[in-house]
Amino acid sequence: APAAQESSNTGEASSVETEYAKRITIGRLGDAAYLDPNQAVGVAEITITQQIYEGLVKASEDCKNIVPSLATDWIISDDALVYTFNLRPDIKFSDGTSVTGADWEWSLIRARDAETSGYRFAAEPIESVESDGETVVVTLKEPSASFLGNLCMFNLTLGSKAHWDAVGEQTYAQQPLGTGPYMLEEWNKEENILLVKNPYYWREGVPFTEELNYKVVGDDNTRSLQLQSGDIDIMMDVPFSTVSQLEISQNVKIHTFPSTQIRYFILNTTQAPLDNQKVRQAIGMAIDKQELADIVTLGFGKPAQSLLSDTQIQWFFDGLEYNDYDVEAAKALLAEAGYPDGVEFTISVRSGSQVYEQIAVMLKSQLAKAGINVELEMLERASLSEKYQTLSHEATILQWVDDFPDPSGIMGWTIDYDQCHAWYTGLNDVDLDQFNAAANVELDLEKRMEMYDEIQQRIYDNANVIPLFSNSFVWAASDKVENLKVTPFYVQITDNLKMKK
Amino acid sequence: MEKIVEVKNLVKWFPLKYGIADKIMQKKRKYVKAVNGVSLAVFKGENLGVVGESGCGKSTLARNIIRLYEPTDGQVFINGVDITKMKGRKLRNIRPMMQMIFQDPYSSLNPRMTVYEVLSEILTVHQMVEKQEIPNRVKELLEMSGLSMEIADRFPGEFSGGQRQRIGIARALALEPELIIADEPVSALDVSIQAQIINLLDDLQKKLGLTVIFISHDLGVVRYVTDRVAVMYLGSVVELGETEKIFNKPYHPYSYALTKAAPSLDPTDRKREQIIEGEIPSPIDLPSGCKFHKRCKWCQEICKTEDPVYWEIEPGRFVACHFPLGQEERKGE
Amino acid sequence: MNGLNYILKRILQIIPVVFIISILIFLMLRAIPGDPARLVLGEKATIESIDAMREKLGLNESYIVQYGKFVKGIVSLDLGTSLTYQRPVIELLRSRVKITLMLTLISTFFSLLISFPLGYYAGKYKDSMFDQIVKSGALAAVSMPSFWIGLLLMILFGVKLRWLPVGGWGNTFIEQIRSLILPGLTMSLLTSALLIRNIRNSVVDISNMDYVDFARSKGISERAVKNRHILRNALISTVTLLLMRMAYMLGGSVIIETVFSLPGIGKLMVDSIFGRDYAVVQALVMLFAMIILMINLLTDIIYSFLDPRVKF
Amino acid sequence: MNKLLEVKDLQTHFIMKNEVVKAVDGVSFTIYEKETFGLVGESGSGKSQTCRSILGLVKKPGKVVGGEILYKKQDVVKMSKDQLRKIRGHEISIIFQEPMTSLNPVLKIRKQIFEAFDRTDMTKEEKRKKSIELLKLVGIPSPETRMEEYTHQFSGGMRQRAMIAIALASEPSLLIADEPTTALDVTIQDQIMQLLNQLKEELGMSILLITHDLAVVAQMCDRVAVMYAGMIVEMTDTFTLFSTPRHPYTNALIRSLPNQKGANERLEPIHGAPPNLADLPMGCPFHPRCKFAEEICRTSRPELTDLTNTHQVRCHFLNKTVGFQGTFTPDKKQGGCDGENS
Amino acid sequence: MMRHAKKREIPIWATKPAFIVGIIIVVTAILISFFPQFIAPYDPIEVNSKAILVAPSAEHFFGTDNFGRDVFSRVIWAARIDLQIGVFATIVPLIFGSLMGLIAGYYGGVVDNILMRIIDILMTFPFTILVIVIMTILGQGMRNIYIAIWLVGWMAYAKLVRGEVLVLKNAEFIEAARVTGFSDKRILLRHMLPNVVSSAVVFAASDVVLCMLTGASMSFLGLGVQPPTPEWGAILNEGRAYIMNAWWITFFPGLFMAITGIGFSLLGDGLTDFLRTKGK
Ligand SMILES: Nc1ncnc2c1ncn2[C@@H]1O[C@H](COP(=O)(O)OP(=O)(O)OP(=O)(O)O)[C@@H](O)[C@H]1O
Ligand SMILES: Nc1ncnc2c1ncn2[C@@H]1O[C@H](COP(=O)(O)OP(=O)(O)OP(=O)(O)O)[C@@H](O)[C@H]1O
Ligand SMILES: [Mg+2]
Ligand SMILES: [Mg+2]
Repeated sequence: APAAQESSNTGEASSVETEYAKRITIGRLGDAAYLDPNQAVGVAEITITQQIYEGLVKASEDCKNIVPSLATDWIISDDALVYTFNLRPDIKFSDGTSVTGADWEWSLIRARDAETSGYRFAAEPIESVESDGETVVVTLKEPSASFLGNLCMFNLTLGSKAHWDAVGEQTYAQQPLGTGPYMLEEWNKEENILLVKNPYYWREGVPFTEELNYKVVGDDNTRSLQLQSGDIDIMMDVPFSTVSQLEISQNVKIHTFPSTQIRYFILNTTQAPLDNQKVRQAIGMAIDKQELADIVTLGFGKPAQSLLSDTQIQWFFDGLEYNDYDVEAAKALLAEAGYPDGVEFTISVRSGSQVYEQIAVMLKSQLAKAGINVELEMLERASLSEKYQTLSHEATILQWVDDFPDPSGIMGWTIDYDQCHAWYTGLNDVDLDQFNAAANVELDLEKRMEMYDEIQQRIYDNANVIPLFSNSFVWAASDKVENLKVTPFYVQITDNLKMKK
Repeated sequence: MEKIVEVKNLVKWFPLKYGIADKIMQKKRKYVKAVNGVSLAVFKGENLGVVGESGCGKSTLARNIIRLYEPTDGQVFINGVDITKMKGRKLRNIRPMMQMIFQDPYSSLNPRMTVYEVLSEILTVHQMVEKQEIPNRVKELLEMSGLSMEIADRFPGEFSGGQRQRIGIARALALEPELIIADEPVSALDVSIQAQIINLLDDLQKKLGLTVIFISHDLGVVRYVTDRVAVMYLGSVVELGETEKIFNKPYHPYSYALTKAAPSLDPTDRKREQIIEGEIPSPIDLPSGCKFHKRCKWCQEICKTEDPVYWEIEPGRFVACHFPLGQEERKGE
Repeated sequence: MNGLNYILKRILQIIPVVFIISILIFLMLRAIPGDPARLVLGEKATIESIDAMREKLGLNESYIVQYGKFVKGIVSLDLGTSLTYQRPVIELLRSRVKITLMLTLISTFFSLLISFPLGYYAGKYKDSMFDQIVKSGALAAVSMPSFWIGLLLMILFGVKLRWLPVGGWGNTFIEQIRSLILPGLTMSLLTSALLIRNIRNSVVDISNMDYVDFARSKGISERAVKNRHILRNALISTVTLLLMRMAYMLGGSVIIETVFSLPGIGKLMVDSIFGRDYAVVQALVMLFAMIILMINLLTDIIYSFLDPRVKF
Repeated sequence: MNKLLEVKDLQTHFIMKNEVVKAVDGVSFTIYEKETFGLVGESGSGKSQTCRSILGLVKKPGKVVGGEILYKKQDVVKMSKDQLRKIRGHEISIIFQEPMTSLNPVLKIRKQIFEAFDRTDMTKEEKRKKSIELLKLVGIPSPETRMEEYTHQFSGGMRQRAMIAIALASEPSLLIADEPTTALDVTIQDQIMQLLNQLKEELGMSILLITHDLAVVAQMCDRVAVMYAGMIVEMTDTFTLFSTPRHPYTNALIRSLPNQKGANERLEPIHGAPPNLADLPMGCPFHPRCKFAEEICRTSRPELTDLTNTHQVRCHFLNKTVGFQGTFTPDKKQGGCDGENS
Repeated sequence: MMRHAKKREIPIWATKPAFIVGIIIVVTAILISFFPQFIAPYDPIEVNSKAILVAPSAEHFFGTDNFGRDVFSRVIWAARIDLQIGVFATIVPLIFGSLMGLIAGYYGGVVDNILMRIIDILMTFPFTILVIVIMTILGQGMRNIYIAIWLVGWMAYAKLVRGEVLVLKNAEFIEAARVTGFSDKRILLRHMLPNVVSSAVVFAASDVVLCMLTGASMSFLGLGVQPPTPEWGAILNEGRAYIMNAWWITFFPGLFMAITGIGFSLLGDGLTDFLRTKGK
């Protein structure tokens, strides 16, 4: 591969590990817009910022626990309002400047106050932050059961205030400066993002590989061809449909990782006939989730019933009462709901996404058997968002990946009407909303888990959000790549990532 | 004699493109001065010839008379009616009385209409005959032009040049016009066919009492078919009179040159002298004075500066020359 | 004088055209459903944050004010800031224009390379086997989508033979040229097909002209006949067509750029339309309009240069 | 006199999918040095194809399928491309009918003249000088500037002159002029004819003049062949042809011309139209239009027969046509019959 | 000069094998598109989880795709959609554009000027971009593809026809019609139109192919027909992911597309000869 050869030219003299490449090229679908964790962030940005920025704590690799990161340990006051974190000494930003208490104060408060952030909710509980450089003391407005989890989020990370002061907001987003294992070296928009090892990184001998070159390749198929031809070494997010051709390709290995990703069928309850709960439940029953998962994920997924992913095992409700796939029952339920001749509605689908498109095609085919006639409407992202905003769609397909080891994120998103009309379903279940709010501040873990069990059941019964299937993350890489690791929260662990020459 | 057409001081200029840079540079607008003040009359039943070199404005004159072009200046009277500014329906109503026969037998017929369609369309639109009479009339027209009804369902592409020209004639006759303008009707035809068409036109003129304006650059043909002839040069008539008289005794040096330049069929009568030099000048920048002076053997000083008057040198004979050939005295002195 | 007239006129014409285009594109963009602010913030954004963003982006102002700003921007050559990229538009364009232009040039080059010999010999040996094959090949090339042809080329030359990179854009000039070969080839196929047809027919027509025979009758070599007389004249309509196609290729580069993952303006345009990145789309449309007007002007100039009969 | 070009039984056919157009069907004639030989006939009678055959310029489906063309005793038909190129433009030049389409519109006149010197080793300056000389010779005023112009800036007459200049560039022994004046006005036609005559005299070349205008023949040629439907129907010297034509077609052609009559006499057209060369009538090709046709004309094709050794006619009834009238009476034939004799 | 009329007994089209091939292809395509249900053995959108990515066989001539759908049936049904796109998207611009060109060319002056300016302006938007913008405004779907192509496509015809009209305006038979005193309407529709429309029709034949390609491009950009509607471009696009392990998904629609394209182009070429010869 050209990239590997190139690194061999330059790397030979300097490095002892001659048998490993200096640079790994990773093919990704889109470019990032900003590399600022507190500006609008999507998956495309997070994959990069999580290599550059670090927070006080982080989720363990299996995402089940919260483990130290820049904080070595922490004490939570009895009233659960004051969190005191002891910091690791001598942490430096990647430009060599030392981290100060001001940086901490500024970073966490900014996460709460930055207007343009889509994830402010994670920092919302914060009342104040004080830091002397050795500890960080966070005071909450009110107790929050999920706050420590929130701190694992990518937007509650440490940035350099001095740098921000020097370059201003706009440039800051283009020239990030954090304490993470890598730092930004070069960024050619729509071409590549080149990360190099942070020389001041606090963890000895980490990361292993000098340079990570994220190459933007807008077309999945091209990306997979590039992997086969050696133009790239790692292909992030392999579409399921492409897996089969990569499998037969020599020198390429498919990697699968457990994930918290679930795809959902979103029904807008403000539109007839979907305003009828029985109709929604009938739809749920008429979907053969097993077949759906089989065909769409080609074996990388399995049917999902609960809103929560079973990867977050402690929150997942395994006692959920759910209906099996049953066309006849679905028909009966439809008749009961007053639609003996079936119903019709339109699924608005994000165009250009093969998975969504395939799910839609499958749903259309399956639902037809129960007398549910759906039209598919492909819309590009912007038009679709407009529809969501005004609740003018009827049904759609969306997905969720958790960001921190706590269910409060997706629960709020799915239930809170104010946030986004209960995930664009328009269901204003005030009672459930209050119940969810209570669960959020319930400090007793046992009790809290029970509450979330109930919530999962109630959401299932509401059937405004119908979980379809969960699936693994599928990446592919050259067989020379070692230690490729992605957590269920879609965090790429690059510590030991390496590639043989 | 009754004047069927009277043209008074007709001028037709075609503007050349006038661009922004010209405007900025304050350049004068330029024109192709195709016809420059032609006056003539055509009498009922006669055959008036118009001769001249290519580009001298013969066709433009004809198209102005028939109002395919709108004259820049001057007037055209048809049967005493001023048609110079006529438009729309009025013009369309006067059209049938004058018809045209075109030069190019290939582009003068719509390739997508059969002969029958061409003729019946005219008869229908102008309601020349009752509906059920149309086939008969078409037959009559075709036979009049030396064709038979058998060919009526064919497309023009299937005919020879001569036959096409006959169809063109039948088309012109369909409206029973009084005046026919024939713009070089035989110059695209083979010699052996030319005679057929000339004879046909001649017969028809006599039989139907038509008035014909016959445009040609072939002097032999003009001499043969026309009663009077107008010689044009650079947009002006330089000489007009009875055909035989002009051929026998041209007054204008240009007429003289034209008649002499035509080759004779007699191999013993070979010319060795050059009759006329140079070529017709551009109609954009007309020469000063007499427009012919640059090519004229007898050119004098005055010819270069003063435009000669067009005057009646003898009854029925007009000429525009300062020194008409064989005339001692000069007009105006 | 006439030429000057013409060029002046064309340049003056550009002004109203650009003005009308600016209005058109401004209105068209606002007619597209979808809120830029929302797109920037992503699906997990809350309603307040969206509103804050709209305020920040100036989307809450009236259309007239927005248009005024847009025009003012154009006049002062400040094309604004991209929403998605958070960079001055002008900076975004700089590298991309180069890529698309290079792509267009390379495919123009390929088109010429392919179409002239094929077209000439197909025309010369009209109705021969060669002619038939070239003609059907050209027809087939016209009727298959370029993303498909591009894919096949990538598999063959990139994955199987590994001669050329599979898409992407390089850092060094050589790399860049190498990475433009396949997309250039793909893009040139349709154009080549059109040109071949044109050249073939021109060659057939021109070969029938008397001046070709007259040239031959001078006893000059067949090569001189071909170059000076046949091809030189065939060039007239061909170059016009080619330049027209160039304008088309510039705009049609979207798909090629996506397939081959080239960060050019075609792709930027589509991404920006989808991303409701008004500033970028507006700037690009104006840029396209300018380029196309320039190409048109150039076409006319070259045309009059190639064909001395043409006097604008 | 020396034979310069001898065409023997030339056959040029256009072979197409469903028909064969016999454009030239057994044409034989000889051109002597320093003479003007005329080829007349109606449109489509095969004149152009005859002269194109001589230079190997017949267009695609067309081909010389038989006969010989001996130029200075060498058979042009059998020549290789290179040999042919040496003849073209050097020994034999051609000018075409349409001055509008016979010069390349996109090349300057200068370039087109220079091309004629392509295979000489003249320097640019020499070429220039020679070109100017040539243009002067054919009567183009201020040749230095006109040379730098394009053909569209030339009038029809000027273009014809330029073409002649190019054709003369290599001082050919034979100039083929394919209807050089047809597209021109009488005044210009006259000038071009005079020019050709004068050049022939000055340069001592032969001219093969093709035309459909009998008057041009009468004015220019020493000997004439009349073609009809790809065949020569009558061939003799000009004076004989115009005084005592012997083929009914020649006769009819002469009689159908208007300028021989007083205005009152009726023209005598030839009826019908020329035949389709792909589908010639049986027998004499002219019989459907011939006033004198009899049964034999319908069935058998007459041969070109010697009437005298300078007069050949292709007709079954040579004696019947004795009384034909020409354009002048032979006794007038004293003065200008210079140059012609054989 | 052509003073000769060529008479031919054999109709011109019969001497053009290419034209005949073109006609055969197009007629077959049209037949297929009218009666896909009689040819296609399976429902083109029916998912079959038991037959995913099956290679071509007697059961599935062209194999199956990732949903287990029969590729042969999809390709056959797609003919209908593609032909529809090709023909509908062409016919409206053909008619509208031709009329605009006719009027502008014949009357000249202000009418002509305005039309040409409009075209000038619209032409400065690159075609593909304009279609994309229009598609994003109108939304995805067949109907909108038509509208987008209509809005853009008529200009080519208008320019083409206008050019022809400008030439023809001075033809002697048009002058003859004017001299005869026919109304403008009659001259335009009876005399002008039949003579100018042929080149537009010929152009339309090749435009059909380009419209089909535009449809395919839109599919590629995610703006094409609504899945699971079978359309060649869309099938090609979906099948790209399987090119290495299930070539049949893309090979057959590609083949059909190419053949249809060739058919229409041959038809267009043949029409040129046919219409021109008739005119001479
Ligand atoms: N529609 C027009 N626009 C501009 N110029 C024109 C137009 N029609 C004729 N002319 C010019 O007017 C002049 C006279 O043309 P016209 O056709 O009347 O000549 P003509 O005597 O009929 O010549 P010909 O024998 O070649 O037919 C020519 O220089 C011609 O170029
Ligand atoms: N390319 C061709 N294909 C088929 N037939 C041809 C072709 N060129 C010429 N012919 C035929 O050859 C015959 C002789 O043509 P030629 O050009 O020699 O006639 P011509 O006597 O020179 O007539 P004109 O006076 O029209 O120039 C004509 O009947 C013509 O139809
Ligand atoms: Mg004229
Ligand atoms: Mg000829």
